Amino acid sequence: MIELNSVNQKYGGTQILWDMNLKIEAGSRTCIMGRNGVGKTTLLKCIMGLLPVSTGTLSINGKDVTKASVEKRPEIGIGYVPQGRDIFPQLTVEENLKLSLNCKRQKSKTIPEDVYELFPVLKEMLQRRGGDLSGGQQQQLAIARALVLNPDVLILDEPNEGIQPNIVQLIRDVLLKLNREKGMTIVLVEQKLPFARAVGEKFHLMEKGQVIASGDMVELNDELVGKYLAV
Amino acid sequence: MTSLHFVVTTLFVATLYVSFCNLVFEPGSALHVSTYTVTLLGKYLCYALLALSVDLVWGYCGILSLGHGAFFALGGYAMGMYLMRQIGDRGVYGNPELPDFMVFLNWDSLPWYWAGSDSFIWMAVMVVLIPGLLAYVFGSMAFKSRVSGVYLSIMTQAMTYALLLAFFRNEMGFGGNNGLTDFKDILGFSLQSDTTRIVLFIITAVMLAIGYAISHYIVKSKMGRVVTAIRDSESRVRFVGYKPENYKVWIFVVSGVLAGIAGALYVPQVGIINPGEFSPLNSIEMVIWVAIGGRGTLYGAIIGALVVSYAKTRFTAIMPEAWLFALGGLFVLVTLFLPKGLAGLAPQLIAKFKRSDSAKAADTADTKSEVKS
Amino acid sequence: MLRICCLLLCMLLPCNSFAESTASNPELTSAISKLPKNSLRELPKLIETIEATESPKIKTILTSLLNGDLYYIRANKQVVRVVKNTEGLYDQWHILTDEQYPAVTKSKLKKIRTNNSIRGQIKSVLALLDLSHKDPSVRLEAVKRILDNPDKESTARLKKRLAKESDEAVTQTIQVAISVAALKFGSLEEQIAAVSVLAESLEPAANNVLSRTKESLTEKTAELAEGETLSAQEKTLQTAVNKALDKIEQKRDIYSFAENLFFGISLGSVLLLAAIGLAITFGVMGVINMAHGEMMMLGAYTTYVIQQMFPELINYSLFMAIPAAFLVSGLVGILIERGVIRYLKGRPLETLLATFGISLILQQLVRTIFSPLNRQVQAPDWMSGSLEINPIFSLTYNRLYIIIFSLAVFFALMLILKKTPLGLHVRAVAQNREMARALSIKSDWVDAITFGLGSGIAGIAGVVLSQLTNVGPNLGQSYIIDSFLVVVFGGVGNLWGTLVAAMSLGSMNKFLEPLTGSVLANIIVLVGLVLFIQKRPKGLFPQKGRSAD
Amino acid sequence: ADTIKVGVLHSLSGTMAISETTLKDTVLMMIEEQNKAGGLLGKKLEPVVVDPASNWPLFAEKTRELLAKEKVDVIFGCWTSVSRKSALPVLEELNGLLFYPVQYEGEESSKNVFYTGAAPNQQAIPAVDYLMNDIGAERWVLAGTDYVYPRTTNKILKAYLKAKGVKEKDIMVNYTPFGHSDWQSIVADIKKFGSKGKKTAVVSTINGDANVPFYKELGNQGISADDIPVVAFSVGEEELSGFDTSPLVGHLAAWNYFQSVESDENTKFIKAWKKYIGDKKRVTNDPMEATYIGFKMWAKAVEKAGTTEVDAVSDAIIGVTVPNLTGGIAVMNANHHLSKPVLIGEIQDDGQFEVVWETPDTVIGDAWSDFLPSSKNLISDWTAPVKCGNFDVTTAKCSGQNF
Amino acid sequence: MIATTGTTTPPKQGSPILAEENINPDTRHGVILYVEDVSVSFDGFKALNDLNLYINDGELRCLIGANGAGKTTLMDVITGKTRPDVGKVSFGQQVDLLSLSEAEIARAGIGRKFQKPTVFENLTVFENLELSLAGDKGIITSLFHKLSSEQKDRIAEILKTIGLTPQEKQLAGALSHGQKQWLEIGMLLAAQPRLLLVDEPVAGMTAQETERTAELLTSLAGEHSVVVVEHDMAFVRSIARKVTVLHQGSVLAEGSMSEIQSNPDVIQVYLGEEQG
Ligand SMILES: Nc1ncnc2c1ncn2[C@@H]1O[C@H](COP(=O)(O)OP(=O)(O)OP(=O)(O)O)[C@@H](O)[C@H]1O
Ligand SMILES: Nc1ncnc2c1ncn2[C@@H]1O[C@H](COP(=O)(O)OP(=O)(O)OP(=O)(O)O)[C@@H](O)[C@H]1O
Ligand SMILES: CC(C)C[C@H](N)C(=O)O
Ligand SMILES: [Mg+2]
Ligand SMILES: [Mg+2]
Repeated sequence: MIELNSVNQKYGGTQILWDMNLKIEAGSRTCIMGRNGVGKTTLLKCIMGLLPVSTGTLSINGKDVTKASVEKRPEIGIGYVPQGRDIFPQLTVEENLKLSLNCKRQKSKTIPEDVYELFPVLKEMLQRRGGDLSGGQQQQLAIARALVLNPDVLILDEPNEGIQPNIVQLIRDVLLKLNREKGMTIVLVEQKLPFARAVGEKFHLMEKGQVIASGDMVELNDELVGKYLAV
Repeated sequence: MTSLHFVVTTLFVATLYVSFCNLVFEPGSALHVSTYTVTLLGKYLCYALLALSVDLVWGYCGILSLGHGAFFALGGYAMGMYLMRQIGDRGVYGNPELPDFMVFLNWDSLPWYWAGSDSFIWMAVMVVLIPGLLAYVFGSMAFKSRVSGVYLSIMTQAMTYALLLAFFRNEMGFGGNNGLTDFKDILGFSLQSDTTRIVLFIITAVMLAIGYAISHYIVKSKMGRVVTAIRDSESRVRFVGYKPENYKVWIFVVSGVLAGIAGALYVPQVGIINPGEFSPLNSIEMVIWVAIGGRGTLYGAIIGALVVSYAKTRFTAIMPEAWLFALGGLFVLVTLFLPKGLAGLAPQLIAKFKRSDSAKAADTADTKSEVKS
Repeated sequence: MLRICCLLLCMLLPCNSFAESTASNPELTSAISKLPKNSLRELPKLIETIEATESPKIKTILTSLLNGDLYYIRANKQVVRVVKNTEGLYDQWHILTDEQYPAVTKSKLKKIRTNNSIRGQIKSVLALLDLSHKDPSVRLEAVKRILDNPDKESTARLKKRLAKESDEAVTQTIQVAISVAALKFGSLEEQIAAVSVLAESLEPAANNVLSRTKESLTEKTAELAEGETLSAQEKTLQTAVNKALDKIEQKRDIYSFAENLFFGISLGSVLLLAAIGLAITFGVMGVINMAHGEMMMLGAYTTYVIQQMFPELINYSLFMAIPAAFLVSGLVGILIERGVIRYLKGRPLETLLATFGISLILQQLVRTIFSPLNRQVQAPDWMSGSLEINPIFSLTYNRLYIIIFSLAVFFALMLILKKTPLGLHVRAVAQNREMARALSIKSDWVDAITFGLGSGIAGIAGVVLSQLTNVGPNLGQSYIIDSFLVVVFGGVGNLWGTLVAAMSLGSMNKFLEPLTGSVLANIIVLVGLVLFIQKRPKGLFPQKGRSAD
Repeated sequence: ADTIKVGVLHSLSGTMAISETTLKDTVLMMIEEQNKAGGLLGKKLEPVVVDPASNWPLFAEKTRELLAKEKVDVIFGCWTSVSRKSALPVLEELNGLLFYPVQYEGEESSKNVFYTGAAPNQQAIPAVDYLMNDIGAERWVLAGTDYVYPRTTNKILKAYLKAKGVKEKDIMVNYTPFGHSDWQSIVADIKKFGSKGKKTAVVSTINGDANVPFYKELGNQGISADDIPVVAFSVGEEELSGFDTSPLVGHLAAWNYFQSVESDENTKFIKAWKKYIGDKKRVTNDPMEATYIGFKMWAKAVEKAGTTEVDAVSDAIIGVTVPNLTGGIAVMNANHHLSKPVLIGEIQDDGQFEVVWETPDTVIGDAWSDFLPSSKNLISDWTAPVKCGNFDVTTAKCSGQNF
Repeated sequence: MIATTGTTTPPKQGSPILAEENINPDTRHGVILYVEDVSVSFDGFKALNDLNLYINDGELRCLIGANGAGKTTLMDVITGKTRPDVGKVSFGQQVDLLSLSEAEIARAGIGRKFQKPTVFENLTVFENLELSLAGDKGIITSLFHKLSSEQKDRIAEILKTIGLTPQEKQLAGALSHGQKQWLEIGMLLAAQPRLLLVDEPVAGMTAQETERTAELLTSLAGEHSVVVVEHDMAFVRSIARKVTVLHQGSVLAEGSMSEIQSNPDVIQVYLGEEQG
């Protein structure tokens, strides 16, 4: 589904991703983990095209999209939930959702009802400004917004940051449900082990801009955790 | 060598050179620097000081003032009033008290705000006080009520525009559209003599150096860092315990005073001050000097003012009908290709060698960090 | 009556045989022959002579003279009536015989000169003739002409006319005119009766004659010797006059308020038009577009070019100019966006610099192409003149249309931004470009279109400005400051705010102006604005919500 | 030098470019003609054009550049008074020579400047006379832009009107800012002021950009010239070419020259101008005539003096005569002002003026107005023995001279 | 110059460019923060509804509650960012916080870490800390300020604590999300406030980092009073002594962690299946 081949990325002078190789299979639930600042967000942004890849290739569904523009990616089926949510603060909740209808994948011209079924709060809040919502509500909105695109892959960057426990559970259930019922590929960046274990079936551990360990989630043992996730 | 040393030394050497060449070599000698050039340079240096004051508030504190011309003009008017009074009974109507324009508009006595205008000391105080006071009043009103961003910019513009209209009026007692002109001498020295010009030029250079040193000190001090922090996130600064409004007001006042001094030095050298100086377009031009030179570097502001003024002088003479194309083009090109202005040219060239393929990444990163400013 | 019929006939069918018979009026012929030699000082007498002949030709002669169509042939001093034909030559007719001569160039002819006072005289003469014109509006004009200064003779004619008059407005005005005359020359009873008629009239003439009566009565009182008083009748007259004046004064106050309001709103709509384009490029996109004024200038020049291209279609040219200006300015806007502004994403302040440069270039470009002189843009007929509500309150058509037009543009734009996806996308891109792109919104395209839209609307504003002010290279600069003020005063990013701001700035200005003069009014408004922003640091309609600060 | 350098100091950009560009072209045309005719003193003339960009201090700088750097022998230039005032100290310091071709408020006479435009007594006063005597105006609106020229002119006019017995309440004075564009209220006020049953006239010293919207508003509110005539001092053929004049027919302007005046010189001049500028529709105007006269006079004076040296030329030029374009003779008087005829013209629908009145003889420009208390005792006379621009006849003293 | 509308604030003299005295809370009753009957509404929406809360001197208090319950709003009220519609907030017994500006509140000794990390992006990490150091924040002092060697040591120490020593000279804008979190905690440490308000400190941190933060915060308690808002229950459990649960703008429950965890209301609106 998503494949990175020796991808390098730099911010001005400092290189963040080093010869990054990564393969994510269709229909899988993958969790990317690593300490602060190892480049997880950078990696996701490269996949989304929000940051240019310096060298190396990135292909999605077998197609090389290294040079494709950001706008193309939702159309080939990527939904993105960024770290910090990036809700449009001055738009209403409804307008935030409607924006996704612009994507050609989404045939329907109204917001699909099942989004509201997954996140009932949003229905009550349709007319409020996105920026006024509390953190958890914004997170739900961000996921819902990505779902309106009708994506094949859902990329989430630390979706639980600042979310109340029962919503975390809700998000977990939603992700599992989407994966189960729609076969949606889930790519998740997550720091919290319990959640990562509950959602991910595969894991990739990052360190200094490289994947240094991967495998099935069950293989993620204390030793690895101690080595790569501890401070 | 710090930029401070560099700027002060350059100024020192250049001033010395120019004065020496003007006074020592005969006109006609290849080394002679004409009085025309000296006056021109003097004017440029005034602009440079003005640009410096704009950079101080804009480059470091994020206050985009589109009304700095007001401070400049007020300083200029204060000096103009003094010079006007120096004319004494040598005016066309021979009135020892009243400036000519008052005589022929039938004023019978000086308005109260002209009181003391024949004293150099008093007017020198005014040069500092009036722009400073305006900056203080305007600044404390605006910053205390947290007017910021474009709202502030447009209000500064409204301020200078209102002053423009007011000074146009003959009733204001500042000579209306014709302004103050026909000056004869300053502190008893004829404004037309070369020596006076040289001295004025040197004083301007010295003031610029002092202005630079002050600004440099401010921005390098902790205050400078607070001010930069205010530019980044004013509200966050509050929660750290600083009062951004006070910092803003005072840096605005310092800047206003510097601009006023620039105006005061400008008037005797160009020989006229009139309401045109309040024109909003002038103030925009000042901002442009800073942007061209590179904002937030101080010396960039100086470079910008000098380059743009020189370009204007040259262009208007060599291509009087097309110079606006050249100037406009210059503005566009500098913005597009030198995001950090002329001052950023050297670092940019160096950086160019360092990065080859990841050029684009840097751009996006640059853009990101600049969104805030 | 017969004469009137003749006159009408003469006007309708200037047939030769008929004309010839009148040509043999010797007094007229000699008077006409004196025309080429006259000096302006003698002309009034000559006109009186012509009038006195009572010939049916008078009207044609005087109308031609009034309109400046009366010439004489240099060679033989023959007086002719001329019309410029399509080839630029002058068709000419003998003024008395109506015999047509071959068309000639202007240099062969010389105009018979008049001046303002002579034209005034002619108009008065014609007015009397027009009293029985078949068009009531012409009659009304004629009466009004007399109204200002009715003398015995004209009053007599008016009275005659009154008996036959069927049109209500004309009747009323005639009555007022007769009353004016009555108050001036009549007996005390007549005067008292006249006052009651005049009290109802808003004609300035009524007011004037009443005030003058009041003055003369006061003077009279003052002249009276100790112990003497005005006669009872005079006193009645005095109170009646005072009452009438009060009444008129009251009405005048109301109308002058209405007038100020109209002026305010119409100034407001000009400001609105100038500002809404900016409300988009600056308010929504955040580009400090210093070239906004030049976009208006381009619109105005487009109007000029259109009028040059279709000189015979002046009345329709505005309808062509509006879309054309929208396209021209819009395209230039897109060009600017694609060429410059898009490289300045996220550096809003730098856009100030670049667009300032662009504005200099555009100005100079126009100066080079069209010369630095102002260009002449004509007003179509339907935009000139005014809608007269009453003698002291009328609405000029051009302002009226402009108000309607600017509101129409405003609501159309509102609709686009609120009801089409474009509007949503524009706001999304402005708030978070990266995220918008991640939702497949083509931000580049949105930017270009939005900037084009804003610029296009500025172009439309330019079309309107071409009807009001100079079409020259500096057109834009005179509006740019106001435009920014309006947008900021209303609250950046809020279109309603722009509307309210424009209208209130306009009205404020116009209500202050009579009190302080326009210079001070301007200053006060600016200072008021600066103070207002202290109270509401984000304008009239600030953006709300957590994210706003 | 092997050429004679002629400086041209007119704004080619900024707000005044509208008016001044034409004068730059006029000077260039005159130079070209002179060169065709063999130049001066056997040398060719060489124009040096600079752009002071409607920026007043820049006028001073450019004057210095012309005099000190380019070493020009004479400068033709300036439009607004403030630009002249800005250049003046430099001219006096470096002893330059300026020909100033525009009507102005008077109250100035510099050794180094020759004023070839009208002083107030060559424009405003005759215009008022005309309105009063020929049109019978009794009520007066003095409308102007709020700055020195209109204020001074109106002051002079007010004093003059009062001297003629006009009452205070019959005079309305109104000032507007530069570039004023919304004239609705003011025109409505004028209309009201004029509906009081007495003949009313407007004397307009409105300047520059504000004129077009003013006249448009007059037209729209239906103020016709025979109701309330407007006489303007800064609206000429060129300004009229910028808008549709049909609603304005009959309004007036007072100048010393109109394109429509028929004379051989004028026909020749118009033809030459149209040819030079390559546009059949271009018009001529009063400041152009003033430039023309100034140039011719300077050329004559140079020939007479046999040098371009400033003092010699200044001495030689006094008394020089040049046929003006309206069939009369222009004389340079000892006060550095010209003798000029005053013409009142009515606007025609083709954008031209038709002369309806003219002074029987030329009028000598008066540097110091007789109607201002401050200057009624002053005279200017640059010939011996007075040799001074501001000579007080009561004290026999001369003030304000730098030399 | 300073808003001294409140009668409780001690009189101050001098202009703002001169040194200003710090305001000292009076904590004789053992309570450092009083929040009484506070209500805040936005466009009719009640974010805080008649809220009462008392924090003891030296206490470490956890504040939990659903997203949107009003926790951040409460901090906004305490730090002067938002003015309540009604209610009373005082620091110690006498300092009426509602009459002070944000800066004065900060100087009085209330420090805050924001939910969304906010640091000064165009200053280096070091400078961010320098600005946050406790001390006079007047203009003249800033103008002539020189870092003393103790202060330098202190900054170095903080840098070590927050693990950003290598990034000392880097612009704060270039830090990753988690690094900004740390930096903000560091800024809080540098300010040495009496009362720390910490909004979601461990969001985006790994489990081990979370642990370290927990240690850090517990070590601060005692000398400082700390109010922590967090959704990470593991973290809350590890530090909590007393927990307050907010719901729809008012206090739903208050007590020890175990009491809270077994409170059915809390489970329903907040904890969900997460227990024990
Ligand atoms: N705009 C930028 N310019 C320069 N460097 C940056 C920029 N943004 C991030 N970095 C650096 O890139 C590195 C990786 O950042 P990234 O945001 O990808 O980390 P992360 O793994 O997502 O961390 P976290 O868990 O804290 O979100 C960090 O060291 C950071 O300092
Ligand atoms: N400026 C504002 N305008 C409108 N509504 C607001 C504003 N600030 C907060 N709110 C509303 O107040 C409520 C409380 O918000 P608050 O941020 O305090 O919640 P919280 O408890 O901190 O939530 P979280 O745990 O998600 O951070 C939310 O519903 C929010 O929408
Ligand atoms: C009336 C204007 C055209 C010129 C005048 N000399 C001025 O002061 O500006
Ligand atoms: Mg991250
Ligand atoms: Mg919160």
